[in-house]
Amino acid sequence: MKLIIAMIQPHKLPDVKKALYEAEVYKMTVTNALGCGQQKGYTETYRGVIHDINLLKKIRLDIAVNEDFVEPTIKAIIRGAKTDKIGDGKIFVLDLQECIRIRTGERGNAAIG
Amino acid sequence: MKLIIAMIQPHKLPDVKKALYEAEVYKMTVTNALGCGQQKGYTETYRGVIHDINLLKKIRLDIAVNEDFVEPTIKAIIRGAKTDKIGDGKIFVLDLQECIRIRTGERGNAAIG
Amino acid sequence: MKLIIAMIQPHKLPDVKKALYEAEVYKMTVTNALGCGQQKGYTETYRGVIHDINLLKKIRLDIAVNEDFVEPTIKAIIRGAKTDKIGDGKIFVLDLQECIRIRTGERGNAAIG
Amino acid sequence: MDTSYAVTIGVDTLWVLIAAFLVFFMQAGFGMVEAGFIRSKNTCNILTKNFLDFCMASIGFFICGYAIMFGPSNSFIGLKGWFMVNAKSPVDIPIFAFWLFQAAFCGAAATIVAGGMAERMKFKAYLIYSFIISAFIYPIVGHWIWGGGWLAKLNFMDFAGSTVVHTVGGFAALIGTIILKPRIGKYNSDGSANVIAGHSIPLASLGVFILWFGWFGFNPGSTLSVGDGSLIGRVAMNTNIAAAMGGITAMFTIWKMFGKPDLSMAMNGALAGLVAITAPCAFIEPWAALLIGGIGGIIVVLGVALLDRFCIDDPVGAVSVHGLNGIWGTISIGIFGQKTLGLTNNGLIYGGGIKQLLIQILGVSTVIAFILVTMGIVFKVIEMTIGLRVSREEEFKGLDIGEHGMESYAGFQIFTTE
Amino acid sequence: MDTSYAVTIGVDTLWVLIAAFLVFFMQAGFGMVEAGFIRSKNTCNILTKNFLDFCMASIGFFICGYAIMFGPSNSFIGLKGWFMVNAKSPVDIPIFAFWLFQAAFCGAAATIVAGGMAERMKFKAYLIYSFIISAFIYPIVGHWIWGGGWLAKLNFMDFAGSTVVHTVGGFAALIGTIILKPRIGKYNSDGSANVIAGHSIPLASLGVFILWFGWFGFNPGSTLSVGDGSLIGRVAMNTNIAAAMGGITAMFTIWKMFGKPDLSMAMNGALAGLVAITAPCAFIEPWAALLIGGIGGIIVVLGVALLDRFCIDDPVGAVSVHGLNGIWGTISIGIFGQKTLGLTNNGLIYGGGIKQLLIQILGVSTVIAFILVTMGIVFKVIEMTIGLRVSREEEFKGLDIGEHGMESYAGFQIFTTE
Amino acid sequence: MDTSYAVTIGVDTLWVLIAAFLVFFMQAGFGMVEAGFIRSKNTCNILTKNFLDFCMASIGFFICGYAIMFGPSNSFIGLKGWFMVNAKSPVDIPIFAFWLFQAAFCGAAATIVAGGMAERMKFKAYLIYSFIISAFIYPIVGHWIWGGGWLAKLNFMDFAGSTVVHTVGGFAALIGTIILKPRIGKYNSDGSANVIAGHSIPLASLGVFILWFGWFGFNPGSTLSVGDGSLIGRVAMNTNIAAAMGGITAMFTIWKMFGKPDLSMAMNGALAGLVAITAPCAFIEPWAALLIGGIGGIIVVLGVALLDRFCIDDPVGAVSVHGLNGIWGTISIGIFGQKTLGLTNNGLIYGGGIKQLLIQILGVSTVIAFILVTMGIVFKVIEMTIGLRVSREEEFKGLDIGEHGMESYAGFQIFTTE
Ligand SMILES: Nc1ncnc2c1ncn2[C@@H]1O[C@H](COP(=O)(O)OP(=O)(O)O)[C@@H](O)[C@H]1O
Ligand SMILES: Nc1ncnc2c1ncn2[C@@H]1O[C@H](COP(=O)(O)OP(=O)(O)O)[C@@H](O)[C@H]1O
Ligand SMILES: Nc1ncnc2c1ncn2[C@@H]1O[C@H](COP(=O)(O)OP(=O)(O)O)[C@@H](O)[C@H]1O
Repeated sequence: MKLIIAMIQPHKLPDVKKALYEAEVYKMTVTNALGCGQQKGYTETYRGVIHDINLLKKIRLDIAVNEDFVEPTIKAIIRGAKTDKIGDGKIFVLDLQECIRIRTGERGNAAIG
Repeated sequence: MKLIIAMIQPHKLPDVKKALYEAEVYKMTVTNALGCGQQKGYTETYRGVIHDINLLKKIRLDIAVNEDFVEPTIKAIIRGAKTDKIGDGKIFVLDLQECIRIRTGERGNAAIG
Repeated sequence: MKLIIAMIQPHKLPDVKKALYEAEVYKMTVTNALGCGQQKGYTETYRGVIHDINLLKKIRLDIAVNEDFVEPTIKAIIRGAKTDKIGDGKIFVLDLQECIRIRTGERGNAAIG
Repeated sequence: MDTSYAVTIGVDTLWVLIAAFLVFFMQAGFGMVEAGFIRSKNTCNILTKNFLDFCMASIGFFICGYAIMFGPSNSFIGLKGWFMVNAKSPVDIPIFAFWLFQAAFCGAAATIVAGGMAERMKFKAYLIYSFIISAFIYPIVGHWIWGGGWLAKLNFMDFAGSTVVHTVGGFAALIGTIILKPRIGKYNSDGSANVIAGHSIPLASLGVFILWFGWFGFNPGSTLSVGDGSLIGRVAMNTNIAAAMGGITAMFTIWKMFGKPDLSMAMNGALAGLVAITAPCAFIEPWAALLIGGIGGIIVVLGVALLDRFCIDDPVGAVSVHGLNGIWGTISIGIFGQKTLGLTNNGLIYGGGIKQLLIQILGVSTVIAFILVTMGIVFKVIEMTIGLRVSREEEFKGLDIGEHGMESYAGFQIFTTE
Repeated sequence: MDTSYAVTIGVDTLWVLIAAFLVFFMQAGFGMVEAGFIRSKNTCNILTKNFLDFCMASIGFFICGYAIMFGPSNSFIGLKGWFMVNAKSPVDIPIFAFWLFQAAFCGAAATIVAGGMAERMKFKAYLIYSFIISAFIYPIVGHWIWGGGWLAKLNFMDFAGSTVVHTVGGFAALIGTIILKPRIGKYNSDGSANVIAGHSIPLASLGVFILWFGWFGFNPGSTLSVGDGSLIGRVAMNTNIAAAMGGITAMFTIWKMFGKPDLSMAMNGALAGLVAITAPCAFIEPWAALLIGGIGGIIVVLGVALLDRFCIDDPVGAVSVHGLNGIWGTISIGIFGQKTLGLTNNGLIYGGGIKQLLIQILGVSTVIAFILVTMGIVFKVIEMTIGLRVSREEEFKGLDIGEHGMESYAGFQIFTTE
Repeated sequence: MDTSYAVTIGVDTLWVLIAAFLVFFMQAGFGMVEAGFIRSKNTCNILTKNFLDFCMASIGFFICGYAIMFGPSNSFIGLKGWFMVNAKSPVDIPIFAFWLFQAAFCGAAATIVAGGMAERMKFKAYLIYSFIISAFIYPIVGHWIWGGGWLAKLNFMDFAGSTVVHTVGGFAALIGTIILKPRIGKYNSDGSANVIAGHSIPLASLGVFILWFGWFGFNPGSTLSVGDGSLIGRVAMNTNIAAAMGGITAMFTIWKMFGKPDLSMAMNGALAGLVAITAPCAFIEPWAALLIGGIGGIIVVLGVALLDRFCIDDPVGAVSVHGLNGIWGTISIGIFGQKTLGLTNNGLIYGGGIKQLLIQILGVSTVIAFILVTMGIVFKVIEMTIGLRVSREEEFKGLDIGEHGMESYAGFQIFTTE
């Protein structure tokens, strides 16, 4: 099992969700985050003081999947999130040792979906 | 060492914390998140437009523990979070390679607690 | 590749960012979180009821780096976040199996930076 | 052109209308205070209740409220002027202006209850309640005291409504919240209370200022005429002094008792002072206003603590602010009131003996009894029919989504872990 | 001293000024409603527009607006009193007081449009628009109806501005939002609408109360004199009844249609009732106000649904509230108006026939035509010159950062996934 | 009944009371502006200060403030009428009404300082300060100018308080913030400034509208009588024009200087225009109001930049808005004032020479000197005794939790990384 973490542009979330559904990935956890990367930020001015913002709004997705779903999930995320502009984000894949469904106590692959 | 990530129902957080304390797990990081899973959402209506909400409020717990604490921690989370209703959430266990306490620079098992 | 997760004191974020830049780590994702640990909280009183707060505001950093950047990154975080006071936080290191840049589809080390 | 002069009745109408506008605006104050003191997940719900109870009150008071309150006939209830058809104004100013002023008062009494029963009462149930209180219950009490009813005949005095408006609202809230039971998680099995913090102190603070502002219509406006300005001046000053002193004493009381100057309590204290001064404002000297308001500020703090002791859950302090201080204000007339300022007997400290005091106590107690019984029945009947309280799940999720299918702060990240 | 008496003109000025203050305060109400009903990322932008259009209106109405609206000369446009230099007041009260009252009205007409074109219109474009409408367009219509122009000569009646202010603002918003096109993501390819939820119900609710409060200056103040108080009393009561009834009918309509009592709609309903009662408030009985307001509340709900049907994106409902109900209110005079209350002919149901009704219809339709054409041209020209709409990127990021380089809620965690 | 006429004194009292209510309401405006312009973690603290300084001012002005300001005796200080016991009103209207109007002014002066010293001043220290300024410092200055003191005798003119209220508040804030030192993180070692963004633009915007609204009581109310309405009309119009123009010039100035139309500055500009017009509003023509307000808007922007240059940290711009524009407004009388409008000498441009101008400069400078010295001592003494500033840890955590043990926005996810 793997835990896939993706940082995407906030306004692409609906597209990514659609793409994931098409890939039959229905379960995920979404968090909002601030990202700092190649994408240059913007400047704010407040009461005559100028200020560089380099922490930009991002959405973080955490998706636990079984091995055979890893590639489809990655592809789906890319399909949904890609705009070819700097700032599109990243996908990280971690090894997931165990997964438990709290409601049933099921473990492993059975608990993922 | 392991990093235990749990997604739970927001209103179960106090119970989960209590259960963890009983299991002598005192340290954790809490984040609020939105979850999408089997649990069906609800519909909002705003100014005559109907709208399905399938991202539901969840609480995410990140808990780093030593090996011998893994099972007790999982059990405690289940004890606190279980309502037998869809949406109770999931627990994910990742392998934690290193843990450092910023204040002291301590590393490994010593730094976890 | 490794995924470095750090929980720090909110007001140290600027210092940590500075330290990371000096270590040539320019990319990260920031989330705000609540932490519970050795650091004792404070009490709130509201309309005659007293209330202990033990979930304290923390900032969570997620930084994906290549092997050779792991130690420099950890050192930089410590340099920026250390105040020698309880509550300074923790750094967790996880093994990162894959990293993909959404914009280009690049994978692995190339995609990290 | 050669100078023409303004007629008294025109100026008086002008004054009463402006006062009515200010009293209307208090509705916004109530809404903001109640919203600010509860959790964000129930904000839209309380605001809907607050908004609609004024609408309901306006219509209810138009259909039968006014007829019951000011219609002639027996000294228990008026029964003339339904739909305002040939309704009469008991004073000089035109009927329509007088109606608006009175309707705004009626709305205030109705909305006080929303706060006390907040975060768990069904919206439908609230709609029905709000129509009943403003169309029937409030007008009956009003008839007794301001409509020439039996209490008026006994020379019971309540200048601007400590009893008529605030005690009525406060005790309706009390019986309501008792029947409704506390919010989930408010009290522990051992009877100790938990904090359920209000979600927006700025909203609450704004609301209190709006209420204070509106009170300058509520009290001075109750003169119903301008005259040479000396009375409205006195009333306005007394109102302000009592509010200020109430805020100060409440803050120091809570500070002493719990170690921190709690703004929410200081603000409740100012409201307490305002409620307390409402009845006596015309009959007393400023120094007495200082005392009455100051004591009101202490009463509210102790009241809130007391209710928690009995596990009576009043999220915004409606009972202590309006109920308890309504009593205190009404009684204070019997202590500090002056014959020279329009009472039939001097108050206690002016050697008038306890006569007026007893009348005041009699009046306020009968009103309380009447409210507890009638509103108790109303709430019970609602409970047994359409139900009074939302489901446990809905209470967790919040009434905004459950009852209205919308959020109050779309997009904002909010922890709801209570 | 021996009593001296107050001169009528002084009291009337006092009244008109207080009314002007209340109408000014409506600007805050508009700002809060518009801000509350849109997304947080565009809040600072709408508030800046709302704030500056009043500034612009004040200056524009000072430079030429007043001269065009109330300056003597032909019945289409006034052309005397630029910069208020020897401008005359058409009524008894002093020119400066009269100006302030009228300027506040002008500001209201201007700001209505901000809501309809919210979340995507360039700030620069808005500044220019707001100066043009308040300095030229609005005053011309005002001249026709209140400045002794051709509609006034036809006995077209609009007591406080259902047509002059609200229809003008509402239809300017309509043509504006059509030219501007819907917000990204509001409508799907199949024409169905998506929810773009307002970010703060409390702000919106406060705003509606402020507007209602201000309307007590808007309508009763339009008497421009106090007299014996009977007229201002009637107007004030009618205003309140219509608002309350509008809120109730709108809530029940949306409840029936979509299963939930939507506060945002109930509030729109109250505003609808207020807009509708603005024209007839002085000429009708309270029961008629009940009907007019109630129907207004239904109109607004259907109007919002209708606009979505045609994919016309009006984020705050400006068109339905001000446009449609401006028409309804204007026409209602021809139905419920009474000769005895100051009309030249009785309304339909009083056997006055359809004469007045036709005049009203004629008047409001010409105004609508005039607005659609002139404002259509204005917006088109702006679009072709400096541009009307912000870039797609800026719309995603939000106009607060794009146009003003600042956030409305610094530090708050806000999801912006629309 | 046969018509009876309204007595002048009644109508004047009515007017002054309504004005007093509006001025009171400004307190809410100050609270919202100050809260909106600072960080959320200190919001409850500033609101508590704002709320309690009005309570303190009311009581302080009742105990000795009024006696010092309007009590007879020498031309430096009044010493009669403690606790208002046989205090006299210097004007026709009843003493209590006059007191309320003056007390509201006193509260305004006190609360201006809260903003300038926000986000780091101890609550206890603030309580003490607020009592001292409203009970002693402000009344002394008031006595000089409005209480028949030495400046009044010199024909120094300040119609509604540019000097008495705003310069006093603004310079008290200046000396206070200098002694208090900047907020942690506001200035870098190289003296450059960092942005510490306000947490709620909507709150601030609402606050500014409330202030503007209240100013219609502040300035026109200072006529203290209605008369034939011509004066109050002039004052009201001038007030509005200056505010509008101030908002516009401030916006364009900041736009030009920093590339973005900053709402917070535009709003400060309107307030600057209001402060500036406060002294001259009765003595000038509307076109002069346009100029005075417009210049005020520019002054405030430059003022804010200037203070940052000197690393003087004024979170809400209190010094520039109230201090600098208080000076400008006071002086402007000497330039644009007219004999025919009640001055003893014409202003500069009306050929009256520099006489009045010099008197104005003398007056405002002595007041500034007096404030800097007295308040400097007050703050220093507080600093050396109970302490003026909270601990570094508390400043990080926020004063809401540190001083009041509560959060302003319970449940909301807020980044506090400053
Ligand atoms: N090494 C990293 N560690 C953690 N988060 C990262 C990393 N690199 C990128 N991100 C996240 O992805 C977002 C987009 O990355 P960015 O470099 O701006 O664009 P791109 O990935 O197209 O080059 C960043 O804002 C950040 O949230
Ligand atoms: N595969 C997954 N990856 C990430 N988060 C998940 C996954 N499955 C469940 N979750 C989280 O757990 C929550 C509850 O899951 P859900 O399927 O609704 O109930 P249950 O786990 O009882 O079947 C979801 O809202 C989501 O936040
Ligand atoms: N075992 C853990 N798992 C998850 N988060 C932790 C753990 N230990 C510490 N943290 C995070 O680090 C923060 C600081 O830890 P704390 O024990 O208070 O101070 P210190 O690390 O200096 O002893 C906590 O608030 C929490 O957010």
